[in-house]
Order: sequence, then structure tokens, then C-alpha cells
Amino acid sequence: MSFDAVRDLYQDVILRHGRNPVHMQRLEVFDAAASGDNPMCGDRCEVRIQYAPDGAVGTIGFDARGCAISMASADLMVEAATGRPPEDIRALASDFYGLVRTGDTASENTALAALKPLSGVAEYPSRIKCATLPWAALLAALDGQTEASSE
Amino acid sequence: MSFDAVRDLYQDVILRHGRNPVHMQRLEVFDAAASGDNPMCGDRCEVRIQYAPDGAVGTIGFDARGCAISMASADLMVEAATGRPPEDIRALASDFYGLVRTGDTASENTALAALKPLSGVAEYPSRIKCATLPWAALLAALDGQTEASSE
Amino acid sequence: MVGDAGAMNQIGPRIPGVPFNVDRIRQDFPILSQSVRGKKLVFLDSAASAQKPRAVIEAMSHAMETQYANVHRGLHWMSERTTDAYESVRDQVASLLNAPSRDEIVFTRNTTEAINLVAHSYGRGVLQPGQAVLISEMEHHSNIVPWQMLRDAHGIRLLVAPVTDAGELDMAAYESLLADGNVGLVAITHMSNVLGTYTPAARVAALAHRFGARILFDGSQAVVHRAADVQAIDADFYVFTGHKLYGPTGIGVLWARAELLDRMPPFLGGGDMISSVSFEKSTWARVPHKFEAGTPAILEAIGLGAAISYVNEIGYDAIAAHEQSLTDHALATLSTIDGLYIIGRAQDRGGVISFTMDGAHAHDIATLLDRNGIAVRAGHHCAEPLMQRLGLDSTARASFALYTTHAEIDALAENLERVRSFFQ
Amino acid sequence: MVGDAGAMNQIGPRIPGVPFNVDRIRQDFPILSQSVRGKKLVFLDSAASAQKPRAVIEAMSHAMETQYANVHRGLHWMSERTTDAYESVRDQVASLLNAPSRDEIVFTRNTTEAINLVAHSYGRGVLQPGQAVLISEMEHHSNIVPWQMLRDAHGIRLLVAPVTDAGELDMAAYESLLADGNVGLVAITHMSNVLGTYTPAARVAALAHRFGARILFDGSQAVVHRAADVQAIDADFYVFTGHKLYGPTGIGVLWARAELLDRMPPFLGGGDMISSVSFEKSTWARVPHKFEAGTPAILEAIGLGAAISYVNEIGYDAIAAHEQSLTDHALATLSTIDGLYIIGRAQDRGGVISFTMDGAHAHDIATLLDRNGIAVRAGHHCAEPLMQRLGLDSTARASFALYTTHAEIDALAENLERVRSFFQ
Ligand SMILES: Cc1ncc(COP(=O)(O)O)c(C=O)c1O
Ligand SMILES: Cc1ncc(COP(=O)(O)O)c(C=O)c1O
Repeated sequence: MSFDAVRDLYQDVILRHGRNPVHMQRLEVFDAAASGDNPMCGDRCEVRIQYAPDGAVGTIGFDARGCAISMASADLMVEAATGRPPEDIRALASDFYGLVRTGDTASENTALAALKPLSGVAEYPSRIKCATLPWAALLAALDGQTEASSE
Repeated sequence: MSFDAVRDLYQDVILRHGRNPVHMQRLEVFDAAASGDNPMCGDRCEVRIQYAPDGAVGTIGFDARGCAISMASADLMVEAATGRPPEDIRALASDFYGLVRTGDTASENTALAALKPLSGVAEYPSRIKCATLPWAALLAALDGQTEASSE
Repeated sequence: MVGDAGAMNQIGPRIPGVPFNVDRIRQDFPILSQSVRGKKLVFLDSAASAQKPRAVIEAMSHAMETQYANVHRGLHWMSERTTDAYESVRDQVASLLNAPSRDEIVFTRNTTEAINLVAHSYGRGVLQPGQAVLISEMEHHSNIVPWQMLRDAHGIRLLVAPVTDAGELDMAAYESLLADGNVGLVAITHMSNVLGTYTPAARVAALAHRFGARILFDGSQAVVHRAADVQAIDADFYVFTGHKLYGPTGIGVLWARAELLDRMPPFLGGGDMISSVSFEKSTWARVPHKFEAGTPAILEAIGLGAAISYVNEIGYDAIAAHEQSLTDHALATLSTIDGLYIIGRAQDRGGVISFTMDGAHAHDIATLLDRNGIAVRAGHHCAEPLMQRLGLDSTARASFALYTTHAEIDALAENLERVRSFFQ
Repeated sequence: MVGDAGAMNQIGPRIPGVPFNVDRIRQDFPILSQSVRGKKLVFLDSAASAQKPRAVIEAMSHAMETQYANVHRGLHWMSERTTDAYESVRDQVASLLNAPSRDEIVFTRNTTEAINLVAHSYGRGVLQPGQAVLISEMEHHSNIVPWQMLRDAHGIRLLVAPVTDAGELDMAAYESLLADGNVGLVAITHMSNVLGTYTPAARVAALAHRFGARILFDGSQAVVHRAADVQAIDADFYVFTGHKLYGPTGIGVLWARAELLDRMPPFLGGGDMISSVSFEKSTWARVPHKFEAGTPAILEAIGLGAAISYVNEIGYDAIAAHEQSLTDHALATLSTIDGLYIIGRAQDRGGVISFTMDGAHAHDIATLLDRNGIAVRAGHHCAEPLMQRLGLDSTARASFALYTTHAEIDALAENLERVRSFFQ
């Protein structure tokens, strides 16, 4: 018995980001912040953002507790979203939701490439929320809300 | 197809008493009265009694609506119980309950003989209450209550 | 999404487009070949609870044998698959009722619990003391008692729309009760379980809405015999019970408009209906989960899904046509029996026929018929106030299902003739 | 009366007196031979819901195939027989719990509904605003949220008895809460679904009574593993849920002392729970029917009856001995795994083991185990307040049933070693 079969879900990049999320930091100064909850399991993720002068999202920090999937997803999200205008982030989020639900994507959004390691989650329906939790918090922050509605 | 098989339940004496209950009459003067309800079907039976000077039940009348079994049972009850002291009636009732539940009896109570035609009801569990309804009302009246508790 | 699960598990599926064949259909119901008291079972008590096709029995067994775990909270395969199976029935029910959204489907134990849920949650949470709930004279106890309890606990008035001598809703009286009544909610049967009467649902709903009232339909009987479309009739709440629709016991349905469910406080508290819990304060899950506390009736939902698939495969059109023909035949045949009175003669009626007979009490009729294997119901049919209205203590009732045959109705009629002579 | 119905339907009944043989027992559970993701299923999530023996599956199928109709209201053979089958399960449950009377057994959908029934009916009908309900820190949401709702609706205070670091009820604190608290009702778990802790029920009940409080035990977990005797522990209310006791979903039980049930107003209104109905006023049936509105979960009660027969045939002594051995083995084996922490170390505990692991989140543990066919649960187990008390977000939980084997526990341990290296 081994866990080779779960490598589709737990790729090295996920294990790495899951273990040591580089962007896990509470911004002391921020323009918007929102939290998301995964009530089923107690995972929680707070995202804080600073806007750049041009309206793009300049800096993103998150504070989270949760599984490897949600931590890695949050960390990769920061990398993929930082520096982009809100509408780009919303489009990217939508592509990302498609990716983790179906395991695949037709989108040509190049920013999605860095998120592809998370596509394996589609095989584990109950884990999809782990991957989308940080995104739900980020989208809520962009909308000026403080709580992501649990879908 | 015929109904010969139900003759065990609907013996002639029952059909006769069911159709023309001789003792169905509302006593205008009475010492005690009680009603019983069969909520499942809307059957209702009111029993009124007059005590004789010696404490026995001198006269019994009933007013009822219901099926052939309950009408016949009420009518036969009046015949079996009239003139007896309350404790005899209680004993007879208890024997009668045994008879209709089991279809048989070990009792040597001679008064029971007239009630034997009702023993066939034991084969039709949901009809047992039809047979016991008037007795429940009579017992309640003897106890000075006005409503028989639906068991 | 409809039909897949049931079709898979079904033994001997009908070929779509093949004409309705009641003999073939009866083979799907194992119990119909049973004998009772030495006679072939003639089951004419389907309005109380219907028999179950093999597809339903198999779907439940199959789940227990191959794919079962608790739902919603599990990360493992068995739990995920069971959750999928359970949740897909929500889609089936939404499609059955033509509900705008699957999230508007709440699973309950039965119709009774569904109405109690509305009475508690909408009744205490949204209706104001002084407002009225308007029901009709031909309601089942399940659509009376919860409103009485609400009246007594919350100061709601209870109004009752009369039925005509023909056994139809008195539309003029209904309208004037609405006009005068400060009615917050109408709760009315979509089809009477005593008289077989269909209420003209769309008209009844339009009137309720004209006077600012919401409307709940008790679809327990209606949904068994004809397609129900909550959007077409413009209902606000629609409830039904699984065991009459060829499904198992233990499962019922409340449909309500999303905006109403959102405004309603939860009814039962516990697992699965929460978003978060602390001793100070808990927050609720989104609908429909807010109304499904605790481990739901998972296997029963799966059984209901198979029942819906089964009904869909046969098709409501075929079912309604068959049952209409049975009803016409029964009305014609029973009318020829001397001293037999059919109760109710609504214009629009289905296969539920109550009757009385001179000289024979309903109980005695039922017992005599039972002796020959024929199951009918006798009593007040959980509609005591309707009995009072009709001046009756009880009736005998024969009710039909998609598996009922014309020959069974002939057997009923023949035996009723015998009952008549027996008591003469 | 216990045992007959189930025994009849059971395939391959065990011979009484034959020693407990888990391999033989596993053959009674068809699902246990299934594969998951290509691996043999190792089902260690029975505390969430247990798998069903063939006896249960067959009892339900058999009823639907040969003997089914609605209960209580029918005069015909099918209805009488189905009523007998349904009502005889009341006897079985009474005997299971050693209840003084069968009329004290109320069927509900599950534990959650049973507790809500008590919270509504006893809570609003008997408890007075200002009185307290006392629960513990280790309750399932189902034994928290209904009391919160009662608090908010009816002005009851909610008190919480702490648990010790070992995961046991803090008896001293419990006693002083009782002494100070004007406590009307204690509602406490008989066995924790997170920690496996048994509460010392008789002591807990005696203390409650000394201070004039009634006591409800949530027996959802306890009744699965050991015989429960409501008279021996001197309980006032006892509730459990069928699907954890190898029965179907959709059925649960409330037992309460007759004198309490008599004083409690009805909870749900509708058919079957009434004595008479008029629009002005309805009167209630006697208990237990007063609390069973509408068509009950007939088939599910029959399934529960078969489950109880099954458990009785094996015997609680044999079950408890087997599970004790499993639990000891699991505690010993899991303790050797580096960085794995078992949560709770109660003196008296059963086969429910929660744990955490350094560097591995419970979700990830569950997913990795699932990949190898091993089903465990991960999360807060519907006990968020307990998680807060323990300073945890979630745990992984392995739970055992009478069909669990030592080899399955070894497989769990082996795979947990792999999980550890995977995340290191
Ligand atoms: C201790 C305890 N109480 C209550 C419940 C709730 O049971 P149900 O969901 O069947 O109502 C459970 C299980 O989920 C439990 O383990
Ligand atoms: C019209 C109607 N409403 C409500 C009910 C109650 O259904 P249930 O007993 O399944 O809750 C019934 C059937 O008993 C019915 O015929």
C-alpha cells in the first residue's frame, strides 16, 4: 500500500505550499478584509488586501487554519492574484472554480497555469470547498463584504 | 364468492341485535351516565343506568351510533348486565374483554353465555374496540365518570 | 437528472412509448400477487398508502448493500456517494413539481411534518397575531390541527371556507372570506382524500394573492394522480408525502418559494442545519439545510427518488388517463347498487370514492369486503369536520392507483351487492 | 415478544451460545465486501452511521413485498398486520431500554427530532422561564441547538457543565451548577461521539434528582455499544437514533416516563395523534400516539425492530467484549505512532477514537486514508463547542462497530504511519 494514487491531489507544489505558506501574514494596514468559513470542518481563512493607486490589488495577505489543500490554495491564490485589477481577479476566480469542479478548463487565462496543481481536487468532491475557501474570502473582500457567504 | 366465512363474526343473533337493538333507549331519569367514543371511526355510545334500591343496576339504556358489532354488543350487554350488582358487572366485563380478545374463555360465569356470539371478533383485531365500546361506557358510568377513556 | 438512479435499479423497466399496460405494471408490485384470507388481494386503499414497486424496494436494498454512509459530513467515498444519491433526489423532486430551484425542496417525514414546519416557522416567524389562516371544510386533520395549535399559541384566527353540497370548494364564500378576513395564509387541499375533489388550484391561488395572502397546497393526494406544477398554479408552499406516491414511509416534501424559506426561522435545531455553533449563539446553514436538522431520511429519499423515476417512466398522462377510466367505471358501476350513496359529485374528481349504504355501517362493509380479500377503508378518513359537514359518522372509501384494474372494481361492486343482501 | 420478527427474516441466524465470530458476523453485512477506489472497504465511520445487516434489509423488503398498508386506521388484513408489525417494535424498544411500559416509547425521525420534541413540548409546556437547562461541554449539536432555541424563545437559561482535560464530565462543577442553578432539566450525552467517554449515568442522574432536576440522556452512541437500562440509571428521558444501531435512517426513539409524557402538550399536530377534531377544538390521543402525528415511519420501525433483534441475538455482552478488545488494541497501536495525539483519555470509554497528527490536518488524513479504502471522519463531528474547549479546529475520528476487526485497526495504523511520512 502506498499513497502514490493521491499524488494527483497532493502534488509536491501543494505539499510545499500547504506546509509553508509563504504569504500567510496578517496585513496590519489594509483597505478591505473578509473571512470565509467551512462550517463542515472548522477551516477558516481571513484575507486582507491593499489596493494600489491604480485600483489594482497591490498586496494580499491571509491568515488561515485548515488543511493542506486550503493552505496551498490560499498561498497560490496570493501569487496568482497580486497586482491584478479586481475584474481580472473575478474572472480568474470563476475560471478557478470551473477548474476545481471539473478537473479541467477551457480557459486561456494564463494566470490559471499556476493554479492547475489544484485541479486534482475535482476527484474529491467534499474537498472542493477547501480549495475555494480562500477565493470566497478574497471575492467578498473585493465586494466590500466582511464575510464570505458559505455556498 | 359468498360471505359464509364471516358468519363466525356476524352470527344471526348479532345481525338481529345489530339491526334492531331492543334496548336502545335514552332513559329520561337516571342515576349515572357515561359516553364512549371510538375516535378511529366515529362510533359513539352513551349508557345511562338506574340503580335499584339494593344497589344493583336496575335499568340500563343506551343511545349509540355505530356498526352492527357495537350495536349488537350494546344490546346484548344490557341483557346480560341488567339486574346485577356493580361488582358482578365488572367481573363480567373483564371476562367479556378476555373473550373478545382471545376468542375463548375459561370463565365459568354463566352470564357470559349470552355474549359468546361476539367471540368471533377476536379474529378481526381492529373490530375488538367496536365490541368493547358499550362496556367501556357502562364501566365508566359505574365508576361515576362521564367519559370512558379510550384505551 | 431525473430517472437515472431509479432506472438503473429497476427490474424490467418499461420501454418508453409502449402503451400503458396494467398487467405489466402489476408485475412491478410484488405485493399485488399476495393472498389475503385465502383470497387474491384486491387493494383499494391506496389513498391511505400506496404499494411499492420493485424499483423502490431494490433502490433501498441496493443502497444498504453497496453504498451507504451518513451524508454531508463525510470526506470518504461512501459518504460522498451517498450524499450525491440523497441530493440528486432533491433535483428529482424539484423537477417533479417544476420548482424554480432545487434549494427550495425541504425533506420532511411526511405531509404532516411539512405542514407543522410551515405552521411553526412561517406561522410564528412571519404571520402576525390577528392575521388569519384560511382552510377549507374538506381538509385532512394534518391540515387542520397544526393551524389550531398555531391559533392557540400565537393568536392567529382560523377561518374555514365551506364546501358545497356537491363537495366542491364554495368559491364565492372563499372569496368573501378572503375579502373580509385579513388572511395571511390559505392552506388548502389540492385533492380531497374523502371526496376525490380537485380544487381549482390556479384560481384559488390567484384569489389568495389578489387579497395579499400566501397559499399552501396539501398535495398529498393530488401529486399521486396528476402532474403538479407549482409555477403554473402559482403556489407559495406545496407539500406531499412519499408513501402515497409509491415511495417508502418516513419521507415527505415541503416546497416553498426561496424568499419565503429565507425569511422563515428554523424549526428543529441540531446537526446539519447549522453554520456554526457556540454556546452563546449559533448561526444557520443556508436553505434547504436550515430546515433539515439531524441525519435525514437518507434511504427513504433514495426510495422516493426511485418512486419518482418510476412514475415518470410511466408518465402522468398515462396514469391520469388510466385512473380516469377506472373512476368513470367505478362511478357508473357503484351507482347501480341499490341503497348505495356516493358521497360528493365534484365536476373535477379523481379516483377516491367514498360511499355509504343503507342498513350497513362502513365498518361492517369493510370487514365483509376484507373477508373476500378486498381492502377498503372505513371511518372518518382523518377528516372529522368534513364528516360533520356531510352529516355522516363515517364512510367506506375505495381508492385507486396506477395498478388498479377494472376487474378489481367489478369485484368490489359484486361484493357490495352481497353486503347489501347480507344486511337486508 | 422481542426478536421474533427479525429472527424470521434473518438470513443465516447465529446459533445462540455460539461464541462471537466476527468473520461470520461480517457476512451478515453485504456492504462490507465492497471495494472503494479499488481497495477493500475498511469502514471506520460507524459512529456517524452504522452499516445494515441483511436482516434489516430483508425485513424492510419483505414488508414491502408481502405485508404493507397504512397503520392504525385500517380495518383490513394488510393494515391490521402492518399495525401489529409496527406496534410490536414498540415492545422491542421498551424491552431494549428496560422501559416500564411500551406506551412510553415514542417514535421520531432520529435523535435530533426526539430532543427537539422534548425541548418544545417539555421545554415550553412544563419548564418555566428562569429555570435552567444544564448540558455539558461535550454535547453533539443536536443536544445544544434545541436548548438554545428554547432559551431564546422561552426565557430558559442554558448552563454548561465543563469537561476535564481527560475528557470526562467534571463532576464537582456539575454538582455545583446543580446546586446553584434552579436547573429544571439536565440534558447530557450518555457517550461522547468525539471522545468515546461514557458518562457515569446513574451518578449523574442521582445528582440531578437530588437537586430536583429531571434528566435526559442522549443515548445515540451509548445504546450501540452497551445495554442501556433506563430504570437502572433512573433516567427521565432517553433518546437514540436507529441508523447508528444498525437500523435504517428515518427512525429514532424518545423514551420518557409516562407521567412526564402525560403532562407534555403535543408537539406536531395532525392525523393519528388526535382523539377528536372539530374546528373549534381538538382533543389528543393517549400517549404515545399523542406524539406521533401523521403516517409514521412504518417500514423504518420494522427495520429498527430487525436491527434490535439482530443485536439481541449477538448479545450486548459479546458486542461490548469485542469492542472493548478493539478499543484497547486501537489505543495501544495508535499510541505508538509518532506525532499522533489521541484526544481524551477517559477511564470509561468506548470504541470512538479522535486524534490529531502533527503536520497533517484531519481533512488531509481522511482523504489519504480514503484513497486506500479506509473511511474515517474528519471535522468537528457536530461538536464545535467541544472543539473550542479542546483548542482544536478538527480531529480525525475512527469508530468501531460489532463488525470491526483487529486487522482493520492494524490497516488504519499502518496507513497512518504512511500519512505521517507523506506530510513530513
Ligand atoms: C451523541 C450524538 N447525539 C446526537 C446525534 C444526532 O443523531 P441524528 O443525526 O440521527 O439525529 C449523534 C449523531 O449524529 C450523536 O453522535
Ligand atoms: C389530503 C391529505 N393530507 C394529508 C395527509 C397526511 O399525510 P401523512 O400522514 O403522510 O403526513 C393525507 C394522508 O393521510 C392526506 O390524504
